[in-house]
Amino acid sequence: MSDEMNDEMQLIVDGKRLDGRKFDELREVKIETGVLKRADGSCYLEMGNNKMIAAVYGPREAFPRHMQDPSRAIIRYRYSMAPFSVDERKRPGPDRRSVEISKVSREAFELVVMKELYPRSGIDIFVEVLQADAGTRAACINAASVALVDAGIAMKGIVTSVAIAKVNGEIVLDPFKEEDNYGEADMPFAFVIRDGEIKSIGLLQMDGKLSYDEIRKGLEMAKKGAMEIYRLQREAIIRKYSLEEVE
Amino acid sequence: MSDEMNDEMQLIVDGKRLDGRKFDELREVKIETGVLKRADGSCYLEMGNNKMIAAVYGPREAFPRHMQDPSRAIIRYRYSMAPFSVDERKRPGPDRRSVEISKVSREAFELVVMKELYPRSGIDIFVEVLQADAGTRAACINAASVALVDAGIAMKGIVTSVAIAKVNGEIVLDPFKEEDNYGEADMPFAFVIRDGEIKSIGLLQMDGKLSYDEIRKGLEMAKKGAMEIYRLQREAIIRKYSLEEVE
Amino acid sequence: MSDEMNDEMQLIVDGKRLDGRKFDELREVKIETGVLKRADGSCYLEMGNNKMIAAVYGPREAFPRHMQDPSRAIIRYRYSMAPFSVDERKRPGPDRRSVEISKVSREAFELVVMKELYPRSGIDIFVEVLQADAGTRAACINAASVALVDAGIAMKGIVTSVAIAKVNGEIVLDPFKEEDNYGEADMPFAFVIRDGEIKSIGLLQMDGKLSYDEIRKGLEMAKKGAMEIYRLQREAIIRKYSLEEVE
Amino acid sequence: MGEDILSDIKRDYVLSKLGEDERVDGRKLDEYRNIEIETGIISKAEGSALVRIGNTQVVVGVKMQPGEPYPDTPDTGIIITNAELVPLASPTFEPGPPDENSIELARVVDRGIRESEAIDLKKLVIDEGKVWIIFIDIHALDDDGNLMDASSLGAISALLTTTVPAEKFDTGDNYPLPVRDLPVSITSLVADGKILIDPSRDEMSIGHRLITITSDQKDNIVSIQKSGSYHLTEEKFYELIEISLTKSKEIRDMLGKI
Amino acid sequence: MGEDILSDIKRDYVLSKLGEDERVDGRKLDEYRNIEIETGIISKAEGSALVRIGNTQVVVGVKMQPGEPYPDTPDTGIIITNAELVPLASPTFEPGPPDENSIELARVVDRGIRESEAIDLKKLVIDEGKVWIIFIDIHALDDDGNLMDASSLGAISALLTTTVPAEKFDTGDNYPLPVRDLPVSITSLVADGKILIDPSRDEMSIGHRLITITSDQKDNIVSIQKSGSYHLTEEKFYELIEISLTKSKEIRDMLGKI
Amino acid sequence: MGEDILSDIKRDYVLSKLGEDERVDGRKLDEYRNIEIETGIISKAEGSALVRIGNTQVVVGVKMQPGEPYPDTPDTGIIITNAELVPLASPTFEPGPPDENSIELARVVDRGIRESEAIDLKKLVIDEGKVWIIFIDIHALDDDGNLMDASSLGAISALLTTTVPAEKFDTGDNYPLPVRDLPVSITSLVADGKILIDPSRDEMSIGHRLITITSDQKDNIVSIQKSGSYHLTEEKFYELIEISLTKSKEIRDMLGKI
Repeated sequence: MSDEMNDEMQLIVDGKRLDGRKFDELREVKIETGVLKRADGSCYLEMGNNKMIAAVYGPREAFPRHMQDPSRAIIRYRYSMAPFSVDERKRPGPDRRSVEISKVSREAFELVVMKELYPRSGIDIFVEVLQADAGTRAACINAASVALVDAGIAMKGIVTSVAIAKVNGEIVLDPFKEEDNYGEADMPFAFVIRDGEIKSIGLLQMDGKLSYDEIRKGLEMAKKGAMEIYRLQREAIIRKYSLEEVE
Repeated sequence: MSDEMNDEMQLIVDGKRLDGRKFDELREVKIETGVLKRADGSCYLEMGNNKMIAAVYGPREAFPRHMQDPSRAIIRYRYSMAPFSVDERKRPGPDRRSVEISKVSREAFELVVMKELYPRSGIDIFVEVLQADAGTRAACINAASVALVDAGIAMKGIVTSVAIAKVNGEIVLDPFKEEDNYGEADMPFAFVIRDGEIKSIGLLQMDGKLSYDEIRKGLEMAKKGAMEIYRLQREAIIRKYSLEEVE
Repeated sequence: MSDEMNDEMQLIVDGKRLDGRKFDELREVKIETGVLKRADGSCYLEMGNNKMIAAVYGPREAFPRHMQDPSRAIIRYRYSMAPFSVDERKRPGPDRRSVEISKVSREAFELVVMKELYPRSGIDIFVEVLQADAGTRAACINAASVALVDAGIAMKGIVTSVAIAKVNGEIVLDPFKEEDNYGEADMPFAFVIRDGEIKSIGLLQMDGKLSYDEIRKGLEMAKKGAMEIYRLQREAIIRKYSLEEVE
Repeated sequence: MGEDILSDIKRDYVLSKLGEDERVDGRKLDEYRNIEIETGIISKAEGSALVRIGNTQVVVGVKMQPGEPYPDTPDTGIIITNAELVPLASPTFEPGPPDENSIELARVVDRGIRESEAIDLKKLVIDEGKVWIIFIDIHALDDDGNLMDASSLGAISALLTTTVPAEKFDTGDNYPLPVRDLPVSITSLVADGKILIDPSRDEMSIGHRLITITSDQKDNIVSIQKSGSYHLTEEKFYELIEISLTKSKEIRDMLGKI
Repeated sequence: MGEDILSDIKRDYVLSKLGEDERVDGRKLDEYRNIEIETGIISKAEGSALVRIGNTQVVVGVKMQPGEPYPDTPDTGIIITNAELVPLASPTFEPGPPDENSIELARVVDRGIRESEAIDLKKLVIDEGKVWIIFIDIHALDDDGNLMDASSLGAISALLTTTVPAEKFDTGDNYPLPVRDLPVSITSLVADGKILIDPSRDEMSIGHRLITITSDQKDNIVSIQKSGSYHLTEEKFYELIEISLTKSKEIRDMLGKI
Repeated sequence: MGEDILSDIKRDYVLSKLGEDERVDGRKLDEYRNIEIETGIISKAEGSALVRIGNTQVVVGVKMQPGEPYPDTPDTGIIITNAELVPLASPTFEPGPPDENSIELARVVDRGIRESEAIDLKKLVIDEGKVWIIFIDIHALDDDGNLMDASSLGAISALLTTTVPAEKFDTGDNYPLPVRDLPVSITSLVADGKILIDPSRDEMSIGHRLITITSDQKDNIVSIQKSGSYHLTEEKFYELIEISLTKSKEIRDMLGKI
């Protein structure tokens, strides 16, 4: 995030974004549930050019033993980028950025997973970014939410995530790579959604420069965007269960 | 292994190899048993310019505890090259190659060690390459076999290893450095030998280019070579025990 | 330590050292006890341009469990340099030098801490070098001694440390950076002091070139210096307890 | 065991006081602890500061050296921010490589400096292919709560007193590092419908429910980090921004006097 | 515990079927599962492929960048093959640095590509002291058995669709990576005197008793790896080579259509 | 368990003999075990030596390669000393990165070589910005006590037989590495008011109470390392220096014959 090059980088042309979207328009989102056999739950998700797969294992015995909590499940969340997912090959293994993303994402899921139902156990959420195009932490969270449902983990709500950005002075929803690189601010949200309504903010980060009013505007836009994604998450889940003729 | 330079590299001259050997001739092998005091069993082995020492510790309590198997011994095998063993100084510590060699070598020894006699225990085989000149994995296995006998570990057979190579279109036994570097193929074998006879192949790898017929020819040559090495292994063991006036 | 540049580097001028000290004169030492809230004991110490903070935690449950000793406390000692403590930024984390210093320092403290009073427990001594100017291992030990007293750990004595050096052929006490870099020898001592008297040498290292006689002279000088530091350690402890109106 | 019971009692006490809008150390909900800043304490460093917030203590050192720019930004200097939660500072910190908490700490401090554009990285080019690298090393000494703000304050204070060591590297005369903004982080604990600014360690017993909001001198928000697993409502969020903007101005005044 | 009993039952079932020359999924002993190959799925990569063998799924991405050659081979490009058995793909994979299984996987795939001379490394020289480095990254997604063949197939498929990114690095026009051979790995499970080609995860319950034989389009064997602790007889070995040569031809035909 | 009892018995036995100024292997208190030195055993190394002190065995290999000098000492070569306590050598050594014992071993050996100025590092400059790096790699084979002296002896013996591989790196003709001093380490066990020179593993059962004193051929002490947690008195210290100076001369004579 840097606004050093704002003046030179024209990201809004004739009131439209470079990829033709309106300011409050999401990229195309594709969600498919149950794509992996070994995992207890899984989800493949595309969000624009982002491609990610989430897998959920658990509840299973937490290991090593001394990590077990006798009163609730331990949740692990691992955000990981494939070496080929970005322009410049990324060295395998976690870097500082992915450690931070994993931490704040895990904190969001700890709000909804009914951990006390699974004492001594571990619930592991692994998300692999196969292709990255800005907004990967949000897209991974959205995939992980669906994978958790697919795994049958009891939850008090669903987590849905989307970012807003400031680009050429305008607040826009769900920035793509160029907007992220040359925009003036980036603010990812994850919301806890229950009974079809946003109950709270579970994840919130920001970097760049935003005024108080821009933040308000951004949050409203993000809520709207999250509800759209929530509907797609729901559809993906229902689609799988109808295919399986469960309901 | 690469045959890019075959045309240029003359490795067979007048039907003889560069070091004067015949195609099916081993390098000189020297084996000495019980060369270390601390180890439960040990062996120093030379095979041409290769020099290696093997030590066996065990059966002893496996550590850490959670690694113990209540019904059998855990075998560890560590192939390791001294930093000064090769032309270009090797950084200390295991690299990917030595991890792979350790794995396939361990798998061979698991076939003969009577693990079920030593529940909860660990049998550790450590082999240090002091000087390397092609065929180190085979030479290490041969040394480790003798060290296991020296340690008094119950075994259903002995493991004996040798490689064959293709060099200037010819199949040769026990390639040395130049043949390994500029030859067309390398195929290390380890055989399980019981009652003086080869019972099975315990380790088998190959890289390069070999036809089906060349592989057959190579395997026959390797079996012959292995039997020769086996006799030397046996002699070394007997020599030590006669010196100790055990028999 | 290197005497390659002795001839060129004039470190003694008119019988005085570059910083104006006499040969057997310590740098200024400042000691303050109880400077940290979280630690069970702590000490801030300056010795010339050296600045260090020591913290003691314990006796507390040793972790991991299998490290516990049922009959006595386990002592850990961690000497650590802040990245900004030296001219060239130091990479964070322990290097070989600090591992060695931590080892020999720990061995000195194991002589005085009454470990058998604290079975199964751990006593952790952490010292951070905030600014380094030669003699950091000695200064850290001096700070750690005071922090141990501040933590109320039972001890059979106190450890007090100082180095001597050979500089332009002269034996000097408590060398500073230039004397350490360009001197001919460096010899750090840590003494065990009980009932106001030096009982033994607890830590001893040397590198450079010293004759037998120079070593004798250095040891005498070091003992004198250590007793001076010991008095300052004592004063710092008394000062704190009088402030606290304990006595 | 004993530890847990103590922690429960502490938690109950903090919460019961909080029920009456009081804090265990007598502060008002929006009252910051006393702040002390000492600069220039490490003469080996190009810039340094010791910050105390109540009993919390952090040293930040700035070192600079010439190096190669990143290939994709050849004409900008480099900031590398690193935090060491050394085991000296808390019974819960262990020796070893940085864990997620120290990584988060370093990254949030870094974003405050970077996004406020406090340092003009374009001015840190020495030559073609050669720029200044600024290492900001955060060294926690005593964690009595809110290491985050102490670290941010330490970082900008150290930068404010940094001298570019040009002479040492034969690139001209030394000069003060130009700092053109003063980002200030305000961390709050959000619990029980209340906002506790600058939470102390004791107050953290009611849960790691933090948010850090960093603003620049033009009242832009330059960085936000929600840290911890808790539900944040929209209303609280807006309230937090307002409080943070107000408080940061007071602290920025202190920085102006360095 | 429960896990073990289930595994015993599964093992007995696989073995009892095997006694009648049948496999639990209805396949014949020498029958491969259904193979699907999708290429070009990662536009950020220079080449990529998703390979499915039954339920086993692997993604392979190829990235290229200029770099220095190894000192002893100044006139040849470099292939670096890496495999990540990410914990997503199996309940038994743990996060962390590569273990012996992922190292073996990467090295066997690497040898297949390298020894078949599928890529002419001499053609990857850019300038004196500057060659192309090809990173082949194998990313396991779902391990339902035989990751080895899926990875090998993914690697050659990704290479077949790789564009050398010369423009990105200002070294001329982009061009397709020349691939001059099609190495194919065939992995079999050897147990109870039988050879089970392309073993599934369920079949692995009778033991890790594998052999991978890779051949080129001229029927040369270019790589063999016996993996697992079991006695291999000479007769079985020869039988395995014959089966592998036959099967690899069928699969190579699929590659020809990419 | 059994291990501990055995160790207690051994300890008591060593101590009871010591009470009568005797050692368990029949040596006198100031008697060194038999020393054997074989040089040139590793032809791949520029220099090498196998040293046996009784049953203790260490191999030291010296490798040399051109490299960049340290920025602060542009006109001096580099010595890097590394010790591997490989698990082959003792039941208590575990695979893994160097621990504090192997680090101490390497550093003490290094200081003996370095401080005696046995190698004139100024003579190891090849060109501006290019110097010889000497890698001294210590490889313990069998630890029957006093690895320290065996390693020091191995290092100087290997250096004495080192050929600078100038031809291999196209920097002129090969030549013997000039060695201008012969540092010798003497390690003693200090216990029960006695000094046991060259302690064996059995004797170590009475405690890790060691001191290593290294001297050069002009009777300068060049390195001292007290290792282990024990009280050292002044008198013993002086006695140790005297013994070490005497013993080192005998051993240095052996080195002269290499």
